[in-house]
Amino acid sequence: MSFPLLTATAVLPAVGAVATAAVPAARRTTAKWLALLFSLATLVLAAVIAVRFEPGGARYQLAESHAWIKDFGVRYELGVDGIGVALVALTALLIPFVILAGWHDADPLETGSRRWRPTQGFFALILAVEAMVILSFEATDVFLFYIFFEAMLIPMYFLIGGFGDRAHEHGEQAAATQRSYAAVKFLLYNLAGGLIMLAAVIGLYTQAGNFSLPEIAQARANGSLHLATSTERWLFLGFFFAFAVKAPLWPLHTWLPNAMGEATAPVAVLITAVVDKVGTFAMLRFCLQLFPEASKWATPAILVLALISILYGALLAVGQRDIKRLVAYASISHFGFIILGIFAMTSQGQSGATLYMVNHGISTAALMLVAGFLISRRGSRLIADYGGVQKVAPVLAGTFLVGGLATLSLPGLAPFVSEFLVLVGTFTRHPAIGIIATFGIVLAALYVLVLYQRTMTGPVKAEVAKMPDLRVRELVVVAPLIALLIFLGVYPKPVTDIVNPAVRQTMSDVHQTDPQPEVEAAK
Amino acid sequence: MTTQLAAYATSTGEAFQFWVLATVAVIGALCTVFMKKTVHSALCLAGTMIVLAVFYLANGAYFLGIVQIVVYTGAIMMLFLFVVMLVGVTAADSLRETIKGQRWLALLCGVGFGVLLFAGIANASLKDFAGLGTANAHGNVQGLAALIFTKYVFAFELTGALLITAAVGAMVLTHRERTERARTQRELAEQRVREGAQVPPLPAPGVYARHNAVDIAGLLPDGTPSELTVNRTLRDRGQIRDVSDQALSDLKALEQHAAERLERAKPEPTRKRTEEASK
Amino acid sequence: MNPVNYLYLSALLFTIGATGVLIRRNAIVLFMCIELMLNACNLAFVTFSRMHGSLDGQIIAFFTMVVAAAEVVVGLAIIVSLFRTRHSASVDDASLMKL
Amino acid sequence: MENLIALLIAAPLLGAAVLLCGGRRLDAVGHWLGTFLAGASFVLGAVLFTDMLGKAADARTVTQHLFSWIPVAGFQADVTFRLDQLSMTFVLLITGVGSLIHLYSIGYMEHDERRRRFFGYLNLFLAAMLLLVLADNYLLLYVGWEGVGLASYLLIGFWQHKPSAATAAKKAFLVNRVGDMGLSIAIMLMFTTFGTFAFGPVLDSADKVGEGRLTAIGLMLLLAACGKSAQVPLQSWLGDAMEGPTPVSALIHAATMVTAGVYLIVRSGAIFNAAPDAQLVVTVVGAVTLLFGAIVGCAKDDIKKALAGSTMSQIGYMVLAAGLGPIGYVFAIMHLVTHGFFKAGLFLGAGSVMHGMNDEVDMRRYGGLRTYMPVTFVTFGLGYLAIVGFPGLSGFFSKDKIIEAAFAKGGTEGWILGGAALLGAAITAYYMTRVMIMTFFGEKRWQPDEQGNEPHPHESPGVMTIPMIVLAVGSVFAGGFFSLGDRFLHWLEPVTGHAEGNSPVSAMTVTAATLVLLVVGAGIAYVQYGRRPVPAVAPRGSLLTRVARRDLLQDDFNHVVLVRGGEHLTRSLVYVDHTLVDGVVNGTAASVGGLSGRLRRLQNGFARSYAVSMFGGAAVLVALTLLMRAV
Repeated sequence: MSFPLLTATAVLPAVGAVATAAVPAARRTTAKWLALLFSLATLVLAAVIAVRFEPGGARYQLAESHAWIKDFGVRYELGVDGIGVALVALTALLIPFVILAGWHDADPLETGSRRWRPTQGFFALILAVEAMVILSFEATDVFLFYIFFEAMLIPMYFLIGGFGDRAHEHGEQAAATQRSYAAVKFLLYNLAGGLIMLAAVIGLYTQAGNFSLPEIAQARANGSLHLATSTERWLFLGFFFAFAVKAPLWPLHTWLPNAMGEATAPVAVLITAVVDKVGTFAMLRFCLQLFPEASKWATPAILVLALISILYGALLAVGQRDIKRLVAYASISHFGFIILGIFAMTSQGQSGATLYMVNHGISTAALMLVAGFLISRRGSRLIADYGGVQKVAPVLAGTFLVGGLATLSLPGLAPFVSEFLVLVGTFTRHPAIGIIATFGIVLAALYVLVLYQRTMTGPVKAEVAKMPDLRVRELVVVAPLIALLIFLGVYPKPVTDIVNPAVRQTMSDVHQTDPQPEVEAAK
Repeated sequence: MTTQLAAYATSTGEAFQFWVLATVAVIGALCTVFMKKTVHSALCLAGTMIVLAVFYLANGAYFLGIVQIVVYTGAIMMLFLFVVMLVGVTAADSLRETIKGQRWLALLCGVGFGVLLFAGIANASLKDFAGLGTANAHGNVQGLAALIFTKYVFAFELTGALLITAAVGAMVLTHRERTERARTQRELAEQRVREGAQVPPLPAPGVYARHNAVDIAGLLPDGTPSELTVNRTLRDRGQIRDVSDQALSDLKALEQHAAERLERAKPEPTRKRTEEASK
Repeated sequence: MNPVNYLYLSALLFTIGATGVLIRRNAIVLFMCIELMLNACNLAFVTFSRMHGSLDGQIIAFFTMVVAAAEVVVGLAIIVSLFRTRHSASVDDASLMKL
Repeated sequence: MENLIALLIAAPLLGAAVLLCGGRRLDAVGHWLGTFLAGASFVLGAVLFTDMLGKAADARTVTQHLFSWIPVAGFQADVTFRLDQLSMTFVLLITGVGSLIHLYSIGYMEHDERRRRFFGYLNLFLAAMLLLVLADNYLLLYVGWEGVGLASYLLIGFWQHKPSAATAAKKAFLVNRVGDMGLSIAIMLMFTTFGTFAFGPVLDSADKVGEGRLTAIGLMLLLAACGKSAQVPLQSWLGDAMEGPTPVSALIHAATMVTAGVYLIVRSGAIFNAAPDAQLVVTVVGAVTLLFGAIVGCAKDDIKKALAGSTMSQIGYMVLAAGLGPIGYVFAIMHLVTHGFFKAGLFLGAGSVMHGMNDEVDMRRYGGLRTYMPVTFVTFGLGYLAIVGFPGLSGFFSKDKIIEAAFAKGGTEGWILGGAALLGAAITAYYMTRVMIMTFFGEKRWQPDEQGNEPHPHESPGVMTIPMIVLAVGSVFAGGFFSLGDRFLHWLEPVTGHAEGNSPVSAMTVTAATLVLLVVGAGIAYVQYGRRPVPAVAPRGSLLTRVARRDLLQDDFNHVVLVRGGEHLTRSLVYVDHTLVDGVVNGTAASVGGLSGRLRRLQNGFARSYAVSMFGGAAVLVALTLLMRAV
């Protein structure tokens, strides 16, 4: 038996979480370095996975399978396809940056307090989230997936509710109130989704007799497991609802602005760039594979909802007064694109959606983390409190602009590739929806540039006049992300090569082929 | 004879006994519930239990009948009485209901439940009566012992454990752990002086030897009672008997009596007036 | 006479006891009412024992007594300690267990 | 040789990367590095040009495949460059004018502490623009297309501390985005129609597709061109873009970037040729814009804005020509090149004037500058003569050809378009004469600036005048050089194709009419501004003047309809999100909370109360048991 690489990738951050939490209260810096070390080691393992993965090989590779709960046929089954590899890599990649960006976010306010250990807790929770997210990307057993899909809410809840921005326009008390509101809202929304999914998981079990995704999918494909039309639709809706809450899709989105607004910037990145990706990933992996017919049945409605998400999120982003909430609504818009790509049922759409997940993770991380650095300097999240930052902190402003340009999908940066693929993929099958979605790129330019103009340009406000530029630690966080954005924008082939075979198989699962061009162009 | 008593057909004697004693038992039960004073309730309950003991005997459960009297009525009810005494034997319970709608709901539930039980018993097919003739053939106690030590031995052991646990539990609940060093008499005295508490011994209670006089407050020179003279437990229970009025009126009557006898004073004007009115 | 009458008596006593539990506030009386209910049950068990001609019913009644004894011991201990702290034996005074 | 194409782009890209990431260490040498790399790119372009001249006319197209960019199933986008005569023309124009303006900027931006960054942006612009014209497929072109938009955004807003500059930059980017939307939809349409969006296959098989589809593609491409080239209805950003430093206005908003739309239309000629309806729309847009820009140019007192109106108008000529099909493509590009020379020269001249006048832009505060700035006066004057179409100079040749071609379109359309073009020529003469007189002639109307500094006009340093002289030479001779023996026609014909139209009026008539109108236009301007003193404060003017000063109310329309409407929309959506979408959720939570508040009263803490419910429950259970047995 070979080395259980997938398990190791998930166990390593989990061990790191325990180790970090166990560090004595006084040794805060040790805890930080320990967490960073473990996240980097996980990144190395993820890189090994990406290298050992053969794009042309079997569908699920590096598979592991052990009996777990024999009575219910629950197995500990892991395996990754191209989409999984991409997202595991994304997660492992982002966590070190999140840790580094949040280096001082959880330092206790009064120095010398020995009993409470917020720092250790903060980094341990981040690593715990990483472990669970990675496992849910790797699980091919529906029940196993469900467990981690739900379990990651717990550390997220504490991260949102326990650690917020130091400063708040209405004072510490109001901050605490809003934070706990956001955390509870996050938890309730996702628990509601998870509960419905649990019902669907059990329903699936009563029909299929086991939880193994490959087995069920194969049985569905060769006809040995036939679901009644209505059963399939209900089960699909049960799964989809949970993923749509997590993703989040309009109108289930309202928890995201609250959560991202109240959490610290690194945690906000964790929410939108890592945890939410599980939702869209699961749509692609579970909804489409397990319920191909129902997926096709629901496609028109989902496309319309995704379209609303795109435009609605973008319009609301324009109307925000709070930097972090603006990014949150922008993310809602982007998730609309991802879902649009998934349910466009074309190779371009689905490859684009997968690529979009990766790119959105990186670009939002870049924008949000720089925004976090900005907020930590001035102590306010309100756009109106800034102005002229470009003059005093040009590097900060420059990185912020690059992050913003990535968010508005400027060609040459990574998100453009994915966004265009999604649009093309949608357009080939649903031209009208594709055209309306294109309005999203204009609105994206609007909210990004308005944000940039109001915060970075214009006369220097008195409060920002002494603002220091990016420090070395912060530059170490941002520079690699920007380099990645440019690299993946110019040369996305390494990722598409890994993703394409998986998308091809998903397309054949739902019995779809790409529409053919009208004329065969002369070569 | 024993076998016959427990046989299927009940004798007329048993029927007579049943109707008389059942009446007593029901009255006892009702009194238990509705008596104001706890002691009365306890006594009524004891009566009901004795009646039940008789019924056990009548039903061929000789061992249980005896146990009912010895253990239940004898020991458990005594325990009740102890507690009643501890809490205050004379404290009367107000029967006024304080929770809104509680009484009506309780009665409704009670009556409904009773009706349902009766209906259930009436509907049950209880035609066949085996009687205890064969079961009690080798003696009731032997029969029970055979069952307890074979079939129910585990349950029996468990009840033993339960009893021990209960005994320990009762000790733990009522025991008050001393959490600090006991203070010496000197320290206590110093503390009293420092706190300005009553330094000399407390005054003695009243000395009217008509009751167990500890619950009668002693009178101050002006004739008002001093609560300090009564034990604090009695004070908390509100069981101080105030005899000051009586003492004062007694005194007044005595003085008047003496005055009349010595013809030093004029007769009371009020009394005279009433006499005139009656005329 | 039909021995079923014993059952009716048992039911009646049980109901009276239950009603007493609901109506009375004094913890001691309340306990007595519970004893009454237990005794009513015992009567039913003994009667059933006679009906079925087996001693199991009496065994159950016996166990009931033991359990009742244990319960009384603990219950009275609780009442005593309650009285110590609250200077009252009314169950309504111990009504802090609410939101 | 074709392997060098990528180097054309790589050189300025390298410059941009080094200058933008290099930090303050490069402040001292940054401008020279940027200029050197732009010049290197030009030299490389010249080398490639001579190489191309050595080949046969129909074998001059070379491509360089770098790598596969986005491969997903049928969607194959490659990074491939294509260098043909059309691209080569642009490469030389961009790198040539670009290098000159780099040189000029060394002087112009001398006192700006962020000069290094400026050169970084300029290099970035060159790279993006070269990518735009060298791309071999529409998607790669799109990258360059947005890249120049980004550079334009950065450069317009270069003086970010001025809110007006930041707003103008944002506006330019946004309006361009609307156009970009058209381009992306066009690419998507191409993909669904042809299964590819590489130039070769798409243009070769355009005739196999139905006209409706091609019209749709053409209109979307036109939308893109409108955005980038400031054509009606997306022209509003160009005037505001003058907030940027003047070299930027010269390079990006006069000579190169704004002509990208013309390039796009000419490049997609095969599509437009097969879609006459789209072509008609293109010509209408061109004609409307050329008049629109000219009228706006007449009313502006800001020298740069007047020139911006002129740019808009001249590009209108080019778009008009491009819309005419094969009879106009070559002339569109020819006018584009000559316009690149003289308009860049004019802008540099304007910059030189501002440089000497404490950055004053109001022409009413100039006057009589010809003696103080002789070189600027001469070069500006030559540019002026070129743009109004003085016989023998560049504009004369290129603009005349377009007017002729417009008449050659034939039918009523031909008359209308030709008439519009002629009218435009007259207005051009008017507003350019006005600029010339107000700036260089008449009495001095100088006024101190806000700090009270009296202007001391002086000639600019050599590093600024040399580019102006070079461009002036180009303005004078380029047209003649191109037209003699139809050199330019033969050069471009293999790529764009060419057809001679049959004009209802002879070439001589058109030329004569143009000259007459030129004299009339210039004469009116002379009467208005040369004979009478120019008031230092603009008079209220006629309704038309006032409307023209406000860009013919385009901005007001945008403001009322789009900005206000958008604000209301977003505000109401924020409200809806807060009260309705969130309200449903919070309402559910509140009602659950309320219900539990009611139920909580049952939890009154009285043990007896709980006992009642327990007892009642037991009763119900007994009842149920009995009922079940009864049933």
